Amino acid sequence: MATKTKTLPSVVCGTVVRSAPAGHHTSTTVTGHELRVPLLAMSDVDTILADGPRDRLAELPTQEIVNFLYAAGQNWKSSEYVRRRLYIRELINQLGYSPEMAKLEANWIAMILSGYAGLYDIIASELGHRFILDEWIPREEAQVRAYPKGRSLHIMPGNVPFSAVVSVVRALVTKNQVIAKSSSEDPFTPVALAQSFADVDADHPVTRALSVVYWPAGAPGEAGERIVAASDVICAWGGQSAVDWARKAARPDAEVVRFGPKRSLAFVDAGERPEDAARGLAHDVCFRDQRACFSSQQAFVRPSPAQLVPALSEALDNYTEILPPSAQGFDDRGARALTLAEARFLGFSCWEAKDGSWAIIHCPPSFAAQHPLSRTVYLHDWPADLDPGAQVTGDTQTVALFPWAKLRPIRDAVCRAGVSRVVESGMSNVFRPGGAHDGMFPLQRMVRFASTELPSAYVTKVMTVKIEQTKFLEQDRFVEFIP
Amino acid sequence: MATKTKTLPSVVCGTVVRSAPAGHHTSTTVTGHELRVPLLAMSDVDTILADGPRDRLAELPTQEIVNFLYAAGQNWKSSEYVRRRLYIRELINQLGYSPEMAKLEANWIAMILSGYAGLYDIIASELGHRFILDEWIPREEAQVRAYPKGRSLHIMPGNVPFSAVVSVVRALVTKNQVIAKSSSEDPFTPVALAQSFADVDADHPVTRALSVVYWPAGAPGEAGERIVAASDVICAWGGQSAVDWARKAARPDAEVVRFGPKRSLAFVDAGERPEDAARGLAHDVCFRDQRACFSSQQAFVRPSPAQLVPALSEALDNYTEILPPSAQGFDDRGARALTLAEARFLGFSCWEAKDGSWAIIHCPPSFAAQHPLSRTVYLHDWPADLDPGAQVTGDTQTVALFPWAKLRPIRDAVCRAGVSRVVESGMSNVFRPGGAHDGMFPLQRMVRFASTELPSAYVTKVMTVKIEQTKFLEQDRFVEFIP
Amino acid sequence: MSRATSIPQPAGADQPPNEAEAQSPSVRIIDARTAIDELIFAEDPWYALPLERQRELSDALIRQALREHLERCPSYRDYYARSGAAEPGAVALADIPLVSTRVFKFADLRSVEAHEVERWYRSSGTSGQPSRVPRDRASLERMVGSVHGSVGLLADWDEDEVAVINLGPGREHVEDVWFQYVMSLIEALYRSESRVPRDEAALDEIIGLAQSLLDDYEHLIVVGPPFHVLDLCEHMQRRGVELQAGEGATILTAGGWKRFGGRAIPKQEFRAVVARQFGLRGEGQVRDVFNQVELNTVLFECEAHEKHVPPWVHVAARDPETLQPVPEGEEGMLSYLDASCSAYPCFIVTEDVGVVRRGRCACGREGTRVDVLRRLESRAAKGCALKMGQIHANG
Amino acid sequence: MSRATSIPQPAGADQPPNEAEAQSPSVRIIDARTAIDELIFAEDPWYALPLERQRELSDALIRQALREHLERCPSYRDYYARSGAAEPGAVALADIPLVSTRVFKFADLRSVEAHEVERWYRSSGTSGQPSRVPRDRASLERMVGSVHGSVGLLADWDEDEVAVINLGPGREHVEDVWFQYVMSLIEALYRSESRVPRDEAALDEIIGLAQSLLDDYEHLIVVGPPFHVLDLCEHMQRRGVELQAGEGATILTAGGWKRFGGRAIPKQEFRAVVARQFGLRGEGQVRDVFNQVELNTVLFECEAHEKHVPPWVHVAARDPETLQPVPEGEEGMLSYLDASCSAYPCFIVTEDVGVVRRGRCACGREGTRVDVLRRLESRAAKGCALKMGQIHANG
Repeated sequence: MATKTKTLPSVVCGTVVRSAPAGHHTSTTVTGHELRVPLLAMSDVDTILADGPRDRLAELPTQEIVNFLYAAGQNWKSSEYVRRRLYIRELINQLGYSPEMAKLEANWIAMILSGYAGLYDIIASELGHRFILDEWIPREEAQVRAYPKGRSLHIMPGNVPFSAVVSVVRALVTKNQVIAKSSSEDPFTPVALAQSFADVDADHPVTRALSVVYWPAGAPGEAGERIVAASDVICAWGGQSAVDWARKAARPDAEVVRFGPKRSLAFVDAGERPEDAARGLAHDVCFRDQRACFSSQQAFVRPSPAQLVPALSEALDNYTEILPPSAQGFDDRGARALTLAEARFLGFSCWEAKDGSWAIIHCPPSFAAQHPLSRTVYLHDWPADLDPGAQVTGDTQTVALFPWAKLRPIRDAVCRAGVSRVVESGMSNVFRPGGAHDGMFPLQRMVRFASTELPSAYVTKVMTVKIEQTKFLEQDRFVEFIP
Repeated sequence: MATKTKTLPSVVCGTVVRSAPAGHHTSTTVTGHELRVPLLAMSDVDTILADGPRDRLAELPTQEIVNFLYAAGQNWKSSEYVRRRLYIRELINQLGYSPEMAKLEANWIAMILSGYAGLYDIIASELGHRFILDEWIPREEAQVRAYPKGRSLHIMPGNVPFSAVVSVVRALVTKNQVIAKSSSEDPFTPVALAQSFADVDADHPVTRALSVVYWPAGAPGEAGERIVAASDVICAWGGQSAVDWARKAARPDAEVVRFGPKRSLAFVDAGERPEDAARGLAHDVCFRDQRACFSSQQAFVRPSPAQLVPALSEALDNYTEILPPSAQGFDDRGARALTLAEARFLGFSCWEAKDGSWAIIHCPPSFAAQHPLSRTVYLHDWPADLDPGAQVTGDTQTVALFPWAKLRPIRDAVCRAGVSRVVESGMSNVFRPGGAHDGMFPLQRMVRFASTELPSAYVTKVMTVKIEQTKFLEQDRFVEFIP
Repeated sequence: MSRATSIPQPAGADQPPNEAEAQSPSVRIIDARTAIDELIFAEDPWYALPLERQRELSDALIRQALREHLERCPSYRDYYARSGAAEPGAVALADIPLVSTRVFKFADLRSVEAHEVERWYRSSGTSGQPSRVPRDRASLERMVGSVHGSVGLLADWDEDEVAVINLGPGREHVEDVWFQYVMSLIEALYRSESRVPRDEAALDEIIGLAQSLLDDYEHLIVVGPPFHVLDLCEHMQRRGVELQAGEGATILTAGGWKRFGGRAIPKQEFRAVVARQFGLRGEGQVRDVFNQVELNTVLFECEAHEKHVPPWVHVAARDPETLQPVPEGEEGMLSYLDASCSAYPCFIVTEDVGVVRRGRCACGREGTRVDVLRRLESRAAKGCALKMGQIHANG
Repeated sequence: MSRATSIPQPAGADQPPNEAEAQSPSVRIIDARTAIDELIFAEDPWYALPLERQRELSDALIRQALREHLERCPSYRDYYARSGAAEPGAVALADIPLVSTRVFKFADLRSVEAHEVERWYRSSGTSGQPSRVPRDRASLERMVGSVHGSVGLLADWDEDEVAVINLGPGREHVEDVWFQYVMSLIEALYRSESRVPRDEAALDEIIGLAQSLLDDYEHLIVVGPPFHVLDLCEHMQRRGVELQAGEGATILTAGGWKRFGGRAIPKQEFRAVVARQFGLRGEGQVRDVFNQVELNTVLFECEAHEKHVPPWVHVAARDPETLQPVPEGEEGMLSYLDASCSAYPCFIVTEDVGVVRRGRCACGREGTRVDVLRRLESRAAKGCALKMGQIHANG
């Protein structure tokens, strides 16, 4: 394979920086290209930690931020937009995405940036009111306002470009400066995002608030340590070591928002509409090739896995056509080959796509301890006496159900046992406004709430007189006001 | 001073334990008594970490917990209740409280336990709905439910008994098991609280969910480390070292809720109603002798501090009568004497109560870096060009204002600069439902949110068709749905 | 052959030898020696054989082993049947159905009766779930024999003039009984001292010990996991100590090449540091040995830093999709067919990626060599999708 | 008296001496010697004087100093006037208005012209805000003189036969120039080596150095902050080293008695550990000295572990509310009136709690002794109310 070298810039407060005074980090992509990203330099840190980029954003009304993101999103939506075209080309050439997957990724970026109504709804449902970042909002006997925490550092995911964008957007709509530490697996998305901001307005406070930097996982160096020490929030995505590192490295008073490794699974009753059941499951398996935490890896199937296999094979084949998988590296292919060898040795039934694009293994749930991802579905028997709650733990993120109406009652058992999200099978990738992410409402972690409490003249619900504490003490009447 | 020895029990899952297999920790109280508390023993840990105490509470409806707390609170309200009488006696004899302050403390405990309506309002305003811990609540395009995180460890404050109770109540209403690590400064409150639960029903899941243990600050030993490792939430109150220790010791995925050291101050325009201004300020100075983070330590005064002094002296004298200060130890007295000597050397005007119960110092704000607490008020000039925001930092918790109507606009400047709470002067101690605490809504930190997201048949706000992702891909129509 | 009777007891063994065997030690093996035992326990080293002879032996021994395991191991027999492979006499070695090493995490695989298993060896391996691998007396004896028969790849020392310092096991191998056992075999060849470099004091002591053994013996072997050796060298650097071993020492590494924190140690850099700190005459005195719990043979590095594979083991690098052998010199997933193992069908495909070479080595010997490059690391494992078996850092 | 000319330069001094003085070193002091200088620089030690004579000297010297500071220091003169104290000849020593040491955080206090200040000394002290204390040449010379005149409380060594190891300063004192200066004075008396025990290697080296100095010199003094000495002893314990110093060593501590993490070290336990690890003949060879940046005199411990106060310093323990002296033997806040300081009115009340005793000491000498017990620690500071000056751990 011919090796080409691609050198990416960093982005310092909205400005593309092609020099690399601290040198480059070099890695090899799945398509065999050499990829160079600049290492964070001290001079970058000086610029990033100046007050301006943080404070200018903090003073912007929320709607100006949302409008700006919308403008960027409208560009991303257009198939003529050069930044989108370059981005799609890089996902294909460098990261081995199929053209369909790369395009879908760009569309999802357009979707979140353009989704102004959804952003307002997320602000309102997570923080309590659409204008809470701009005004004092009455809440019971107080008025509440949300201020940005200040500086947010994002340890970026390498597996799901969309998540990288979500992380940045959450921080920006809460008016936090963003320092995106990109992953060597996908350094493209945050840079493309920053460049698309500059395309709208190079000096806009939102553009200036975004920096994209790099250091090798767990090794921030002196420059990175300054960034970490100056960060009021750290959003850490990725493997266990990445999220644990963030917690350890953070300032003791910094908020650390962890999106650590999770797995997801499905419960499927395919008795009545096997084609629909298969379509939903196939979608949740094929979308992002199971690299996302919400991707279904396993499915408990009624009436029997074997009966679902023909429809599922067809649905998976359909996805190979409408959303071809990305290039699989040596290691990913090897992991699946080993898994199939194991399954066959253990006597489990296996089905494979002719072109190797997917695999189905009918196995007991205990076998799920080895999962190679890459569109591999484990189907498990679902006997009548199985306790769904016993099949999940706090490590399980999304449980997908089919058919929805029939299986919705399962949610109580699985959520009590630790699951944070229950969806209809085929909808795993759609994070609806109002829903929680990994057990929390992340926007609540990005802000500092301040409150004004009503003065003494306002009586409480349980008292019919003004709160005159001195008089109560003088007259020894406090106890009267205890409900 | 004659020394008496008082030995406290620990409480293991609601049961009072008087044996101390791991020995006792001994300290001397401000009144010169020897105080012994049992050190946490391995056998206690085994009992505490069994599943029962945690899981029984998690399955209780919220209203049963609130009702139980109310029943305990009704006891606390009664001056005949023996536990209340013993508690008040210990605050007086051991911790040197004046009888009036001790009684007020007991009343506030009764207030929070009995405040069922307030508890529901706090749940509703912090988590989104009164029943969210019991049922699935629609929120935008999802349904949300809050589950307890599981086990909560509380590093208890030593300065404010009420805060200890607040910490426990917050954890219990969110259905979390509570392990209260008491402070050697006040080991009485958590034990008295636990005993008052047992008085209501010794086998109630709420009673069983509460344990009160002790280890020396920062030195949990092997037994304490097991508790720390098993804690899903740690609420840490107290000095900087206590809250930083909690963060460091906690499991990487545990939530650490920090109530670290903060200071509070007032802005007072005494031009029109100097007596009212003085009364409010005196209350915020005298309530808990400035030991609380919300206590006013300083006041910026208009038209001039000197003009306020007569009324303030009178108001402080009044508080010496209606709420006499607690006994001051050698060190507290020494700290004030040094401060006064410094102020006098620097030429600042000082006023002292004849009985030493309070002191007023007219000084520049820079002198606030030394504050001895103990009802000492620093009055500062408030020139027209003073920027209120420059007088506060993220370490400033509560800003009290007088008169409310006139000064409320100040809140924007101080909250932008880091203040988390603005109140009317004289109301610093009243935490109203709806208000934030140290920048967050603590109940949000005690729970794990799970969500059920609406199935594909429910259209979003920005689409008028069902979400059929497979069809969209087949027909390449995704981009149509981007707003 | 008398060496065969001197099997060291497995370190920390918790199962006593079977009583019958305690009465007549090793009787079965000594009496029932087969072609493979003649090769393993031969006075003349296998690596002196010409390439063609090694090939012939390999083919014959592995086919014989295949026949025996098909006979004795029902689960492998079933697997073989399901795979549609040709019968043992006709199957190409490349087509012998392979057992993934991860199967040892799920299933008990054995070709001997339960009472014939001397011990189940555990390895923490690459993921949380440990592997369990059985060994019978014959497999263990052959393991010992292979160490004796291959150690000559290192050098030809007089037993009495060599001292060994065994660094380890560290905490990462404390429960890894197999690793300890293999280390003990190397240690058992010579006078040896075991020291765990767990703190500064221990490191100081090891330096002192090394100095005095260099003075007292003609040759010193320091054997241990790479990161322990590196810890020792870094400690020497801090202390300003540089030994003057010259030709008098060999540093032998065994075990994982990743440090805590997950970064791999570049081997060449490692050899340079070690050679400098010990004052070696050349980096050829820094050698590595390879083994894994599922493999019954220890592979030794020659002076050209190539790991030579004895004829009773067939090694291949395989395509990650088809598991068919890749051309010589290309990277593939490493598989081993090890005829020395009687306890279970040691026809394994591993999570290691490496290269296989055949022909004449730079050291002058003819034969097959394997270069173990890295662990398979699925790209997916780096993302937020939990790949459960890979929560723990790779070794 | 020639000793007075040998003032060591303040460690890390960043101001050159005034040019005029560089030309004629120390001239002003030598010529203008007063009663106090005669006492400080006397050949016969002050601690040999009878109690009554010490009292007389004390009264006279302090009144004289008071008169001078009232004349030269306007801010103290104003304070004195505001306080309503009687005139200098009539005021009781107990009623001389005291300056809180914390004032040095807020105000520049001096009784000399700005150009006469040799240096402003900083101390990180007990809180974040540093104190700044001026010293003129006379004050510094007297400081040196007081060390020379008091070191005899430790023992009577021949200068040439003593070696010193100075442990420190550690990182907690790196910016504490005063502490370094005081340490350098002690060090300057004898042949000395400075070593910071910053890591294991440094500790090993110190052990080796101590051993060789014990061999080469009649007496070894190890001087350093208590926790550094303890670190050294704990390291010796881990290494299994016990020295055999016998009568040949004195361990001298100076500085805070709290370790990182805030716990106080019990002094008796400390002395026992040190005596055992160094193999001392008795715990009497473990001594402490006391000084703080605002005080111009170093207080040395006698063999009975009592800190003797020279007659030019008046020490009192005071009631925490009235600041009036408490009866002898009762705890109070410690105050000092130090006549040796010409740079600023050294009439100070501190944040230390202690006990003052007068009369005959168990060591046989007459005089005043002070026992510094602990820092004032306001109960309030432990709560969630931020007491700003106390964010940082107490020293």
